[in-house]
Amino acid sequence: MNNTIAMKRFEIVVGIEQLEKLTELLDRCSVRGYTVLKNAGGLGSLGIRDPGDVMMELENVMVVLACKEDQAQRVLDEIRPALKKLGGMCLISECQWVEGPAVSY
Amino acid sequence: MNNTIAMKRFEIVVGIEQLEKLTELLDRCSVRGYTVLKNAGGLGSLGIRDPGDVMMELENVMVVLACKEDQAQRVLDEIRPALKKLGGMCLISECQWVEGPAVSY
Amino acid sequence: MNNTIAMKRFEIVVGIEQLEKLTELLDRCSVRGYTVLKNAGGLGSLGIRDPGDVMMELENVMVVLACKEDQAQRVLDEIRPALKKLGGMCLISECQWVEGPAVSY
Amino acid sequence: MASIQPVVLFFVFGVLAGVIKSDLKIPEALYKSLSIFLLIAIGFKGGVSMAKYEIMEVLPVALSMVVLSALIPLTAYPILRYLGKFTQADAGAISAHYGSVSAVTFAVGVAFLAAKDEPSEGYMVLIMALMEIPALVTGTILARAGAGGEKTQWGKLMHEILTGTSLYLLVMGVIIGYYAGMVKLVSPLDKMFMDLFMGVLAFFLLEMGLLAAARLKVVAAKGVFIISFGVLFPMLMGAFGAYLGWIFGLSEGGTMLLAVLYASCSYIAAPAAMRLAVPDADPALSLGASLGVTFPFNIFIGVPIYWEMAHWFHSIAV
Amino acid sequence: MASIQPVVLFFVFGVLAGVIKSDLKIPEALYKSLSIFLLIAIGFKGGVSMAKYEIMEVLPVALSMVVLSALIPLTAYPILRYLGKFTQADAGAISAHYGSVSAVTFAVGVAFLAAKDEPSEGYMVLIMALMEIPALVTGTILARAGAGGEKTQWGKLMHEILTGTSLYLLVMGVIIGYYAGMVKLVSPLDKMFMDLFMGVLAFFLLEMGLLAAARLKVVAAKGVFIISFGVLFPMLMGAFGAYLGWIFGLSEGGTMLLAVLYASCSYIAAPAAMRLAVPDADPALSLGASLGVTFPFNIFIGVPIYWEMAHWFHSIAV
Amino acid sequence: MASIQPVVLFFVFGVLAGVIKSDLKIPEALYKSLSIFLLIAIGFKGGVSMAKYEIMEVLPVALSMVVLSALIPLTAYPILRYLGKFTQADAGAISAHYGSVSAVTFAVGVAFLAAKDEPSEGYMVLIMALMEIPALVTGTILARAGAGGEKTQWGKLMHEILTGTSLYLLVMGVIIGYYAGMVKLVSPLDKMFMDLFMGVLAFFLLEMGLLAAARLKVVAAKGVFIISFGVLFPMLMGAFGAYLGWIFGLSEGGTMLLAVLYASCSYIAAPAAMRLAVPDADPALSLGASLGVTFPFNIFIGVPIYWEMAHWFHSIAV
Ligand SMILES: Nc1ncnc2c1ncn2[C@@H]1O[C@H](COP(=O)(O)O)[C@@H](O)[C@H]1O
Ligand SMILES: Nc1ncnc2c1ncn2[C@@H]1O[C@H](COP(=O)(O)O)[C@@H](O)[C@H]1O
Ligand SMILES: Nc1ncnc2c1ncn2[C@@H]1O[C@H](COP(=O)(O)O)[C@@H](O)[C@H]1O
Ligand code: NA
Ligand code: NA
Ligand code: NA
Repeated sequence: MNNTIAMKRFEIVVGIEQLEKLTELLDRCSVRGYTVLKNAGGLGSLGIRDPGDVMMELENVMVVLACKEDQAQRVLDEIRPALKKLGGMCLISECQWVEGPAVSY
Repeated sequence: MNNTIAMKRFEIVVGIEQLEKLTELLDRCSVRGYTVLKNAGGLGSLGIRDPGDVMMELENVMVVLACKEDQAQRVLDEIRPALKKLGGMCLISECQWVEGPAVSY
Repeated sequence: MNNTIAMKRFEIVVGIEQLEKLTELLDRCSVRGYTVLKNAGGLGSLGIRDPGDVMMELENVMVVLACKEDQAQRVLDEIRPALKKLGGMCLISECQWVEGPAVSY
Repeated sequence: MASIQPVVLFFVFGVLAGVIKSDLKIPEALYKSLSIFLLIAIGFKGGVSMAKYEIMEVLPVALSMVVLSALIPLTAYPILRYLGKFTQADAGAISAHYGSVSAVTFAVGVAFLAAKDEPSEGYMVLIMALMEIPALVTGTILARAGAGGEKTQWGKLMHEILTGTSLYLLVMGVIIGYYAGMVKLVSPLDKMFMDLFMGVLAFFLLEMGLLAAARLKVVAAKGVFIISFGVLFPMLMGAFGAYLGWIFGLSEGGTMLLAVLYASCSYIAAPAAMRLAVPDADPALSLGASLGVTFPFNIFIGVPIYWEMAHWFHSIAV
Repeated sequence: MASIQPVVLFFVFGVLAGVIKSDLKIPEALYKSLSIFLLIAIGFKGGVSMAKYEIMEVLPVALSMVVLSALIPLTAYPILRYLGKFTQADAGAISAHYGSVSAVTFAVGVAFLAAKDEPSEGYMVLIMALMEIPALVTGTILARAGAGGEKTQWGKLMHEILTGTSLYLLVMGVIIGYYAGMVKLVSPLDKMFMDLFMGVLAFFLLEMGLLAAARLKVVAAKGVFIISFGVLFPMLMGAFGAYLGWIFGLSEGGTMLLAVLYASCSYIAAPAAMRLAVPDADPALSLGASLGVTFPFNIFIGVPIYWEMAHWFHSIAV
Repeated sequence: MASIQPVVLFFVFGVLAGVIKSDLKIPEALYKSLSIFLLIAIGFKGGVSMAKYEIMEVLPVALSMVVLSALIPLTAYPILRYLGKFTQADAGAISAHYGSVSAVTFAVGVAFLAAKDEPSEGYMVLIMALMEIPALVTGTILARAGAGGEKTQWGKLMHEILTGTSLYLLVMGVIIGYYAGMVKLVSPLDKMFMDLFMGVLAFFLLEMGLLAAARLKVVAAKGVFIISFGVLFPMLMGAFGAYLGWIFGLSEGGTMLLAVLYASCSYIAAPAAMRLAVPDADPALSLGASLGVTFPFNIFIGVPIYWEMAHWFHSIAV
């Protein structure tokens, strides 16, 4: 595809109580763009989390993040040890960034 | 990327009324982790679905799921025939799982 | 994987005030299916957007879209120039569409 | 001698906000909360005043009016199918909507009577709650009879109808109101369910206006027949309801409310049931007609007309 | 002489809706809004009536009853650990729930007294607000003492307990109510926080019914011991509370409310605190028992029994 | 002789909850619902009392005060631009905020007068609704005049201003209230829009406290000038408003309310409009000043001072 840049795409899911720590971590890696989807639920090693259950109040967030290869390595190096405390999941895949007016990666 | 495991990523979108059936199906495949995003809308063969339309009450969910190759084949075998009843969409792509403390795949 | 079709997956994030323009653009490309996730937040070139901040009222949407290669090129050709006005981000990646009963791509 | 009540102005401003594209938005959770409130409150009010009757005395009359309401979809169907040339599915689904009722239209009728200090029978609410059943069942049969495709899942459909939110909340309100009336403990609950009724209705009508504005646009594109139907059919059914009410010896207020029930059509319970029972019907059509055309017609023009009808019947004989 | 109040019927219909799988749903935002309202209103009411006392006179009595409430988890723990064979974490967490209180059960008790026109001490609300502290602290100690694993983050836990929503809103309500009572400006606020109290409670109980129905299913799978515990332990603690209330010279109404506080258990503040302090405890167990068993038991059977207990104690001596 | 009303204590507890990091959260849908309620209720109340005037008699006076309010941003701008050294965009945007009004501050002023049993002119509400127009237009001109970049889309901006939620709901409330007053059908609606006003305001102020606590932190980082501006400028404009009110022959209560309108600044309508019209202005600055500094200042210290100002002017001559 023309006019696109090869990039890495991170897809991170953590409990919402960890979101602040996660964004601080991304800030430290000088990440310049990410997207946050709150109100996520799911199943994981800690069991079911359902944000609709008013009694349990367990909510996940999904953070999607595209960045260049070198940046990606830095994020990976930071996030891998942190996952121990954060819990949750982190996937990495290949993607193409469509060049727009702004550079937020 | 180091310390990552090659995996398959499923991205399934169905009407929320089908979510229970879908998670039961995933349970049957012994899937140990997935993430659920409710309140999704979209366009498909059945027309527009918009969870914000209080009169129509049509809502989609997106389920994201990472698992190993062999597991993936099992999920695919189960989900393909079920899609006929569930409606909706299922995408599969490649991804790398960043190793963390817990194994929820 | 059997019974799957190779496709392109678009993942577009724009401010919610641009959603109508975006879906019109997709309609123009004769796209027959997409999924919309509202209530997204994030960081980008225009700073932080948090739909939970009742005072600022800034909300993103994520639109996920799977289509065949030729369709994808058309979408890309339309969306690249439009991004200038829409702002936001567009990623493209490879995926496999699991064949179901309906053809909404 | 004001014929327009302040509360319906909220509807006007809702429509206007839609028309001028104001960014006014009612949070979804508020809309749902208000509709839960209204259903309970309507039921509760009715239940409290039912506590004044011998229940066994009124039940036969009430049930007769419910059963007779099955005639509404049976009348609507041939008109829609043969005059309107709609598909069997659409004609059946629209019939189900018009056979069913709109609790908010009923509430506007009650408010109209209250402003006139006219009494009415409390058990009209029970009729309203139960009228959904024959309407939705008949409508489904009409939509599916002889048609191919998947078989109707009657078990699932009856469950949906009988446990659906609006029927459930109305009946619950009636029972609790009836009980509270019997044991004379209406008092602290009435501060909520009676005193605030009109204020909540105001908010709800504002949102209904926003929704109707959006619907009207869609239904206008469906042609002039459905719009005419949405105005004329309720008038016909209103007259029929008023006639029945008079025959059954209801008060003038009750007669008018029965006319309102027969004339009004559903936009909450019926869409949900039809989505399940007649998935091949176009919801934009039935919703557009009921919410975009008939609902505004009824609350502005219909309600005073049904009152005149009730008045007229009651003036012909004693 | 009705012993069942209309308001608790809302709970019954909530449970029923869950059982028959009605699609009735209370929006999350409404549930949260109602619970904020109830906590403020309960506090406010209590604060207003506290304004009639010399605060320094009642404080020692109130604080004694708070401190003594630490005996509740200390009694519950050995029963659960050695009779019920629960893990240390679970036994501690459940103890914390039962040592803590349920503001809604308290509200039903207040409504019961109101229907009987029985007075009670306003500062019972303050006791309720403060009882959370000894219960959650004691429960956590029981759950963690001697256990390995991560160390308890006491700082974080105390912050959670002391700034948790329910304690905060109750205390805030008490203070504002007390102030409003002192400066004689209760008037425009009472239209909201007093007049609407019962109506809001009705809505809330409807949702509680839905939630309890879901919980009961889960807890039933956990065996008969926890269900028996959920019924018998509150009775024991209710008797203890009634005894204490009588000893301390409370009015009959106040004695009954103290019994209710001792007997009731938490399903909002305690789960949040235990999630933090005892993450290895199973929340389905403690929530199931408190919300699925004890809460319904208390509002239907417990409250009248605690009233009889209070009555009985007050009848033995003057 | 209490000078602090109970209702503003809710604001204090909201701020406190933010400061001590309580997990108290007001659901977004509740916040939006309450603000819709308040705007309608404020309008409705004003409309009802406007029904007592000959509308044509008061219109010239009301419009004059609206037009004169354009002087507020014109005064603010040079101070911010040349003394405060803000960019043109920021200075213009902040001017727009301060020229506009805060409906909640107005409501606190009304409550203050109610507690003193002081009458005021009902059409002050209309002035409030309309004051947004000159403020936002003037502010935008100041922010954009001569500046390069994209051209201001005046059509879009005027649409946003004229159909914006707050202006729309206020005007709607005024019209419906006026109509209800004329046809003497205020009665069932007042149970909602008047009786509950103070209670709703209490909830709203609690949330405002939470929001202000978050904003104050941000604005504190922007330096001492903006904080001083947020305190001193409202005092200046309050004095100007009181002077005008006195000149135009308003009652003491009305004079004070005009002072409140001139002194208060917007945090709902203005941010939305400025986002559209002056996207290069920093919203953290204008929102921080108006919500974090001026709003709390006004409701605690400003309102009593504006009352004294009104009193002082009215005491100099008859
Ligand atoms: N590198 C990125 N990765 C993921 N999301 C991004 C990225 N850059 C921008 N976004 C999203 O796109 C939105 C708009 O970006 P912008 O127009 O650059 O402010 C942001 O609020 C993010 O949600
Ligand atoms: N294999 C997986 N695929 C998708 N999402 C997962 C997977 N494993 C865990 N998650 C998500 O990560 C959250 C936290 O996981 P855990 O900390 O293992 O409980 C879960 O609630 C899921 O939303
Ligand atoms: N090509 C597509 N790309 C992304 N999402 C799709 C696509 N096709 C269908 N969907 C999603 O799947 C839902 C159900 O599709 P359908 O059953 O075909 O109406 C739609 O509402 C969309 O949210
Ligand atoms: Na009807
Ligand atoms: Na207890
Ligand atoms: Na001002």
